[in-house]
Amino acid sequence: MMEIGLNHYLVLSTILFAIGLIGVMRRKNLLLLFFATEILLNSVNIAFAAISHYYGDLTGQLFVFFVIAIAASEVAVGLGLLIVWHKRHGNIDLDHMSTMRG
Amino acid sequence: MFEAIAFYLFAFLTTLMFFITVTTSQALHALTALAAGMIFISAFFFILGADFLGAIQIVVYSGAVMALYAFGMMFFDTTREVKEKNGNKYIVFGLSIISAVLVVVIFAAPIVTNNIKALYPMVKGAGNTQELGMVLFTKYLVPFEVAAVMLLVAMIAGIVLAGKKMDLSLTLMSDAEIIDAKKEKTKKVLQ
Amino acid sequence: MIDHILSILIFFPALAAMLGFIIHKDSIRAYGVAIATIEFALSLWLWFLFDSNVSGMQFMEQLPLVPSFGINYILGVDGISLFIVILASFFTMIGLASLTDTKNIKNMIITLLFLQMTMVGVFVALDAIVFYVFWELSLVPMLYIIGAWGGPLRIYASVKFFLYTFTGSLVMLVGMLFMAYYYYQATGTWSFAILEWYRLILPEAFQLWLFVAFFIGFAIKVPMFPFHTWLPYAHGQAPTIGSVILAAILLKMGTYAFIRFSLPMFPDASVFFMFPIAILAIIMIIYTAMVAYAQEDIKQVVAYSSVSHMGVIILGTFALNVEGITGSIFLMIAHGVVSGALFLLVGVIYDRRHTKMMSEFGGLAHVMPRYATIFGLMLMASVGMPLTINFVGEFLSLLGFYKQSHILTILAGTAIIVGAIYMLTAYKKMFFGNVTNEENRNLPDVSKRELLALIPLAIITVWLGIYPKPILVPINNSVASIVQLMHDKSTTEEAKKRIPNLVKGEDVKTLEKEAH
Amino acid sequence: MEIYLYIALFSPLVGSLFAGLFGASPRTKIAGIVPSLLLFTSFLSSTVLLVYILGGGEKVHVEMMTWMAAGDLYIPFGFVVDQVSVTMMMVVTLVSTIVHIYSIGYMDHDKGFNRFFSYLSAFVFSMMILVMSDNFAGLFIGWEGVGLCSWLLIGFWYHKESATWAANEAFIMNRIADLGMLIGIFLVYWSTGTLQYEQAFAAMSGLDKEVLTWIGIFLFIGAMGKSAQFPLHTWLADAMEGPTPVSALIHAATMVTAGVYLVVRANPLYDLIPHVGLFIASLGAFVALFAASMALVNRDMKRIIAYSTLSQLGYMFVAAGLGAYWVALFHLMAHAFFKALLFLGAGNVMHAMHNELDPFKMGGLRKVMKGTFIMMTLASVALAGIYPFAGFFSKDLILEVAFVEQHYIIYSVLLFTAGLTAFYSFRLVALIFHGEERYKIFGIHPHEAYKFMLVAMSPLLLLAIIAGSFKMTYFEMVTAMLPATEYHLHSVVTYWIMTIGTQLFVILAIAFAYKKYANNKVKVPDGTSKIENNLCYKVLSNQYYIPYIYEEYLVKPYRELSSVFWKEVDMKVVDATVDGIAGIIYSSGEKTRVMQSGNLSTMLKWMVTGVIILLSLAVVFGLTARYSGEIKAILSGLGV
Amino acid sequence: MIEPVNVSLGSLNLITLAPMLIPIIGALLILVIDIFKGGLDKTLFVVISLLFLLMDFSALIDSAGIFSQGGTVMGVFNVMLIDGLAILSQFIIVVASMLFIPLALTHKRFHEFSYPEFFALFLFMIAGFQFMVATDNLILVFVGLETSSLALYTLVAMHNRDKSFEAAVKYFTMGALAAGFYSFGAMVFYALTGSVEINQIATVLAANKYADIAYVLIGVVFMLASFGFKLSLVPFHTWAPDVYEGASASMAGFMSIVPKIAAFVVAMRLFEFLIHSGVVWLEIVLYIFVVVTMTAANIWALVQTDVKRMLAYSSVSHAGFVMAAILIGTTQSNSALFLYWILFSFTNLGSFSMLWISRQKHLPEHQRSDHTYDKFAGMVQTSPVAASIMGLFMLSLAGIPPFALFWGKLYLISSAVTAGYTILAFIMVLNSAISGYYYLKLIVYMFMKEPLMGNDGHVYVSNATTALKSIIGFAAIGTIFAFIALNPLLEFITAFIYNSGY
Repeated sequence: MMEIGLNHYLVLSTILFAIGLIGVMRRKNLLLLFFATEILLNSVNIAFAAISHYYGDLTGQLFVFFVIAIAASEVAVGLGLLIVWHKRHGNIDLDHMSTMRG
Repeated sequence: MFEAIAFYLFAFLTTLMFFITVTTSQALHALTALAAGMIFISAFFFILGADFLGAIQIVVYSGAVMALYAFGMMFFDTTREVKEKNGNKYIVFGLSIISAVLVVVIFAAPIVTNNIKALYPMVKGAGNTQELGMVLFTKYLVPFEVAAVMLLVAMIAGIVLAGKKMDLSLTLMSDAEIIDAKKEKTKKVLQ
Repeated sequence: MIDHILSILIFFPALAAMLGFIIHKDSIRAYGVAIATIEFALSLWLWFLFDSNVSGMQFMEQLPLVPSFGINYILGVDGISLFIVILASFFTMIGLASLTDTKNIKNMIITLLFLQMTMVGVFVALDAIVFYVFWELSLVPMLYIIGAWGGPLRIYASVKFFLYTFTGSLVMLVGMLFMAYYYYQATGTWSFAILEWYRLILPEAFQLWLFVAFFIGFAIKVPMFPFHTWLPYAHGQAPTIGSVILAAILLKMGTYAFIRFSLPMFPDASVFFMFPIAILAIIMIIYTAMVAYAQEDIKQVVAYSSVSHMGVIILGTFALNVEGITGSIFLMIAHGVVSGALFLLVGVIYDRRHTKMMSEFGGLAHVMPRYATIFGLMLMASVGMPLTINFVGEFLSLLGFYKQSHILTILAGTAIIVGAIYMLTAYKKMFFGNVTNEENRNLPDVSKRELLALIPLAIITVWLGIYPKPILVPINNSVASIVQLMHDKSTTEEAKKRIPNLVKGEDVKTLEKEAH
Repeated sequence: MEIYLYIALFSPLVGSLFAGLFGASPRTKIAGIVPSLLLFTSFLSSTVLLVYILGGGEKVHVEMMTWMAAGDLYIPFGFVVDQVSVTMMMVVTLVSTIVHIYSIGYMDHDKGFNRFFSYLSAFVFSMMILVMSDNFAGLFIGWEGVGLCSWLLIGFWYHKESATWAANEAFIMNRIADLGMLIGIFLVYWSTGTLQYEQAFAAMSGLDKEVLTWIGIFLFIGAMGKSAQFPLHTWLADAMEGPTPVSALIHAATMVTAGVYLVVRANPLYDLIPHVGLFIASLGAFVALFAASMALVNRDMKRIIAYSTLSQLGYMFVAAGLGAYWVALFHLMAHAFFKALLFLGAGNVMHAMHNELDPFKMGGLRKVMKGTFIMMTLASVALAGIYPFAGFFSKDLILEVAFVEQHYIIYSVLLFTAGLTAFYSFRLVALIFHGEERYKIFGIHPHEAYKFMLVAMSPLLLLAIIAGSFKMTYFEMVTAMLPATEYHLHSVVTYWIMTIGTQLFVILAIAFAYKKYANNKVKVPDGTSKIENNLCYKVLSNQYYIPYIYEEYLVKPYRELSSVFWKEVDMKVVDATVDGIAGIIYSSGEKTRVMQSGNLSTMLKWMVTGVIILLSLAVVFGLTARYSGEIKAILSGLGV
Repeated sequence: MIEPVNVSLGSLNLITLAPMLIPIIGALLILVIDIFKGGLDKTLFVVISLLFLLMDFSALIDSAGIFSQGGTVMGVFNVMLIDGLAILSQFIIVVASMLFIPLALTHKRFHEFSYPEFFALFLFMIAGFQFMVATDNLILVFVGLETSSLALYTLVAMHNRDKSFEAAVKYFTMGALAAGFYSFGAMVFYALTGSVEINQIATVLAANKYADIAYVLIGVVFMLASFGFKLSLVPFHTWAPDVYEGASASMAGFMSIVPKIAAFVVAMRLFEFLIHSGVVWLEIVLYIFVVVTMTAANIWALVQTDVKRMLAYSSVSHAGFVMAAILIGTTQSNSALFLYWILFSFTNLGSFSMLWISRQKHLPEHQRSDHTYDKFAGMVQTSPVAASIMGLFMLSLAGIPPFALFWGKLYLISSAVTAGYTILAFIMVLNSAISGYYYLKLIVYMFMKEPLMGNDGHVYVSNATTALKSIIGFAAIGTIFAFIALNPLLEFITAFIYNSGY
């Protein structure tokens, strides 16, 4: 229990991932939904770092590095999209976003 | 011992922060909690000896990303309470809890770590940043460059999408309207 | 040219159809008739060149298509397919010549020429995939013909026709792929060539499964009970020309395929399934004849009668002896001629009155005596009057099957009774009695153009009824080789017993006597 | 001789085609005359052939061309003129020539005059094929051909519902029998390997009894249809809807005897299976009585004659069944003459009475129709079998056969029937020609037929009278082919007693008929008289309710079942299944498309759901794999 | 201290980067040109893009030559992996892109094409896909994937109307979730094996004899989810119809081909070794995926009222169909995958292009979406050639021989048969039969119905230019005469697949 092993990190990562999933599923405000996706990526980052640490291998850290880059890019594009949408509709609620269905 | 305390402390904190992020109805709270969570995560990186990542985490996430989000929040005017209609909460929680439990059940068991050899082992005596840099600019040079391209793409995308040109939609305008608009535009924009 | 006559037969109409787009719509009919006539002449020339004493394939053509997967463009014609090819070109010609004025006639004629390509292709293809290509492709023009020029329910009918047959043939395709795979396992090379497949002796269990897979494809096309319900709709809604081609040629694809694929490739399975299929065939014969009897629409009567007759063809095919198979092939041609003619005849009256309900008619024999006469002739052919074309086929088919089962043949033989019942009843309703409906009072009798189509059919009906020999001999020779092949290939006791061995019989002598 | 054969065979065809050419044109005499002449040619050729055969010539056998050949099967168009077929040819050509000539007058005013001759000659052609063919398949061609012509001719007046109905009935009923015939042919082929009479019959002697029995039965079923034996007899009476010459030719003289011909032709077969023969004879006897009884009370002139035909066919079958083929054939011939005569006479009467068929509405016609009266009377006499008319020689011979073969029941049935025959024949004659002129009530002015029609009939009259005298010549001729059994009673005394007894019985019956019907008291029955309400009378006049039973229990159920098959089974089961499958697929799409709600949140939830499902599967599988050892232990502990 | 690394330039095999670098350079060039002189016409950029794609193509031919002589080439610290799969898929990507780019030359003006950035992003996207397929490093896959995805979201949104924004947002959000799944999956594999290179993962797992099967499965689950999203497998497909509808028809056509083939290649690399190692679970799950995707997408396509949406569902169904190839996992099936996809790309691009040339700017009153079936009613009467070509594409999609897609189906089903997946083969053909219905529905509308009032047929070609027509003509010819090219194609593909060890 007191000895923190890889499994602890993995479990933590998983719990955070699950929280992220909750956020993804329950958020209707797109901005807040994007927060949740950040949580997803971050949770994984912890695990990567931990694995990297326990295996003494750098690849995991590199993965984290790239994930951060990706997350940052996604934010840019995501916000861009939200801005366009917001300009047109004045809201960023995804419940207003269902003209296409079936 | 210290490690354990730190782990549990930060584990608790990140979990709490993220939980607040996904549950609160105050967008500002969410943002703040997220930022805090990000910083707490960087703590893990430091614990795990990934100093560079910890730094990056703080700089990129808590700095750049959060700034962007904060900007976005102001732009979208979501600072006040967010009203979200939720259909069936149980589905959401049910699904997430099940998923967490499932994964946890498996991860609770130890992983067989035979036959694993570190391809890019940490080098004694070198700083974390130095190590990473070494690998990044040899083995991961190509991904790194691609990531650069990706950021360029994201930048262009952001500029294009948020740009003024998107306000008029050529897609929806007839040819005559487009010609008129062009004349207008040359006056305004190209001056 | 002789070397590639089959390719020419296939692609000439297609090419002509392409060029047809250029032709002005006022002249398109002449163009279509001319093309069809040339095609018919070519097919007759094929007959002329055909050596009746050779039982195997003639005019073989081979061209690699996808050699690495064993798909080759192989064509060839034998006694079994020759006459169906001729029939196809003949009916296209007849159909085009008798085409009444419709909207979009240009599209119609181009479509028909395409259809002709696919029809010829199916019957001369000797590679399973090439066969399948034409088989499927033939659905498209027919879909268009029914769907664009049909009756009020045309879209339902055409889509049903298409999807039903499409589904069946896809299952068949899986069978073909299995067959190719077994061939691959046995020889180490891929091949879809039918003649290669003939050489493959499969274990009975495999045969059974493959037989079923092929059967579904063929049975829907035929169509066999209980897969027949697309047919009445298709016929009921199709324009005259569509029904004619459908009944005369397209349905024959199924029965032809049985003889081309199922029998020689799966002799043991054929024997195994002989009785179940015969029972289905008998249900087809009796049941559909009864359904035909209950119809109120003359075209539906003819449509169901088509199904009923196909039952006899199936029965003859599964007699698994020379008499039966020869008879069934002959009956295919006969049925083509007769049901084609009947549909043309129904078309004649439909053009005049725009209804096909029998209750609308009555006493037509007073008004349209020539029409009644030709109809009567075809009716008698349809019920299998000796000295008409149908009788020869029916007689041989039933005769052949009698060897396999007495009781079933007696049941199947009721075809001649039930057939007479619905046909005569329908004829009586339409032609006999007094003219009750004033609209019928002044109907013109068959016109010259209609006669142009009907007279040749009538002549063939009688001529081949009296003198079927020129057709029977080549068919017989090819069938004999197939039956012998089946006998040699069969592995089970039962199959050896059921499929006659021709080599030691006196049969050869008879054939020689015939040839002279 | 072949040339005569071909002339005899094909002249009717030419005649038919010739008349057919005028099919669509207005009535023209030539369309009647030419076929008649051609038929006469045919008759002459047949006569030449007859003379040739009588002169001991070899039988003429030609093979014109191949018809069908497939596998082992080989069927040519082969024709044979031998003693049997030449007899038939004579009968056919003679009667048909006469009927043709007669018809020129009879059909004089009919719109379909040309068509009629075309059909009639076609019939003769088919009949000639039937009798001349040298194989079963050829026989079947003729068999079906006459069926077709019979259909055309019964339904000749196609505007009449009853005529077309009767035509279809005849055709379909014949078809039922034809199936039996066809099966018989198949059986012959598969057991003997050929359909040629000669080879087939030669091979039959080596066959299994059982197979032969089946062959015999199936062929006889065919014969039953054409010869309208019970239970396929109803069509014959209904067939009287056709023009009377048709009835005379087809339904009295020729076609209906085809069955007898078949049995005679297949005599080598039936000789091998006497038990089937006995069955045929019994059925024949039954039909003879059965038909005669229906004739007793019938009120339709033509139907009475038709029943009489039926009855006589029964006689023929008795003879054939008992192995007395030559007797059967002889009676066939004699019967053809007098029955045709009777019908033609009836035709005259009908003409005179404006198609009135009920003899009760006639009476006293002998005054206006002397010729017809004489002819019909004599024909009836011949039918009744009074010496020295034809009937006596042929019919009494059958009685003798039955007696000699010791089938006394059959004999007594036949004897009784002979009396009935005499009674109903003369009931008819009496009602038509004697008594009060009841037709006057209906305002009809009868007149005698054309002279030439009577002249045309006269050969028949002559033959009806003298045909018996050819008996020995005929016997010598046909026994070259058929079993030459002579039927002589053991003692001359018995013979005389029997003959005279029979004659007396018949004469008594005639006298009774005259007494009852040849007086002025006969009234047109109106359904009130006592006898008409008699049960027996009702049963008889309703033909034993057989047509009713057929209608109620065969035709109607068939129609209803057909309707059910179509509307319930085909549409609601077979087709509905197909549509149902398509419908289920379509509606499942319609129902589940709500999954695509267009709401992003739902989409995300679907993704997560997908992951969860996969995860659960993975966990289950993973745990099972990890703890497989334990699970196995537990399971084995539980005794699984 | 860290040792300095000495690397010889030769050992880097920089040539392996050439095909990816070319479009990047092209994209940068476009951006530079735009900086120097704004407001240039789209034709210029189309041609530049086309040129660079052409160069890309020749570089690929070069790679193909190298591969066929020396087999698989690793490059740049073994990150790049140029094997047959990579080359084949890049061929498909580049050729499909070349077919796509001229579609920008519409008669009407659409918003996205007025941006030089559109073309730059497009080329970046191509490069991203190329990177994605030409490596077995999960990091590079991820980066390549995200590069192209981010570009793609933007390209969709740039169509600039409400539906396209909605589409882009949906696509983006789900993509973000899928990215999360991907990283999680990669994390699990990394945790198991200490590596993010697929062949290394395979080696380690095999050495461990799959002792941690449960972990492997978790990793597989998340990978499946993320590729399921990219490949639009049910239930991760929900974006597809909406995005296809929201995007321009040409973009939808592009999306149905290129991203998927990239994802297929990665999925093949990742799942194939697992299947071959006897991970039964994966086999079962893939089986379910394949069947459910084919069937469900088919029955949803049945009930659509819009042709584009129908084609979207049909693309989903086709993806499920092709996924079967990965499930089967033989050389034949993998070859079939590529064959199928090549043939499919011709047909599907053709059919989407047909929609594209009939695109209206303003919908009439009665028309609810861009390409309702009603719009095509009676098309044969007003523009018979266009109708025939459209019908041709539909028939090809339905798998009517001898049109292109039939051969793909034939070979794929044959591979199922050969590998003993009999029931799967039957399910595949039955699905083909079901799919026949909705393709037929369009044919029925075009050929058998009467045109709507006021439809003079102008609308069907309103957007047509020579460029678009040539693309369609090219696709049509390819569709009809596919059987001629089939044998060389098949031999080429099989050789490449076989030599790559798949």
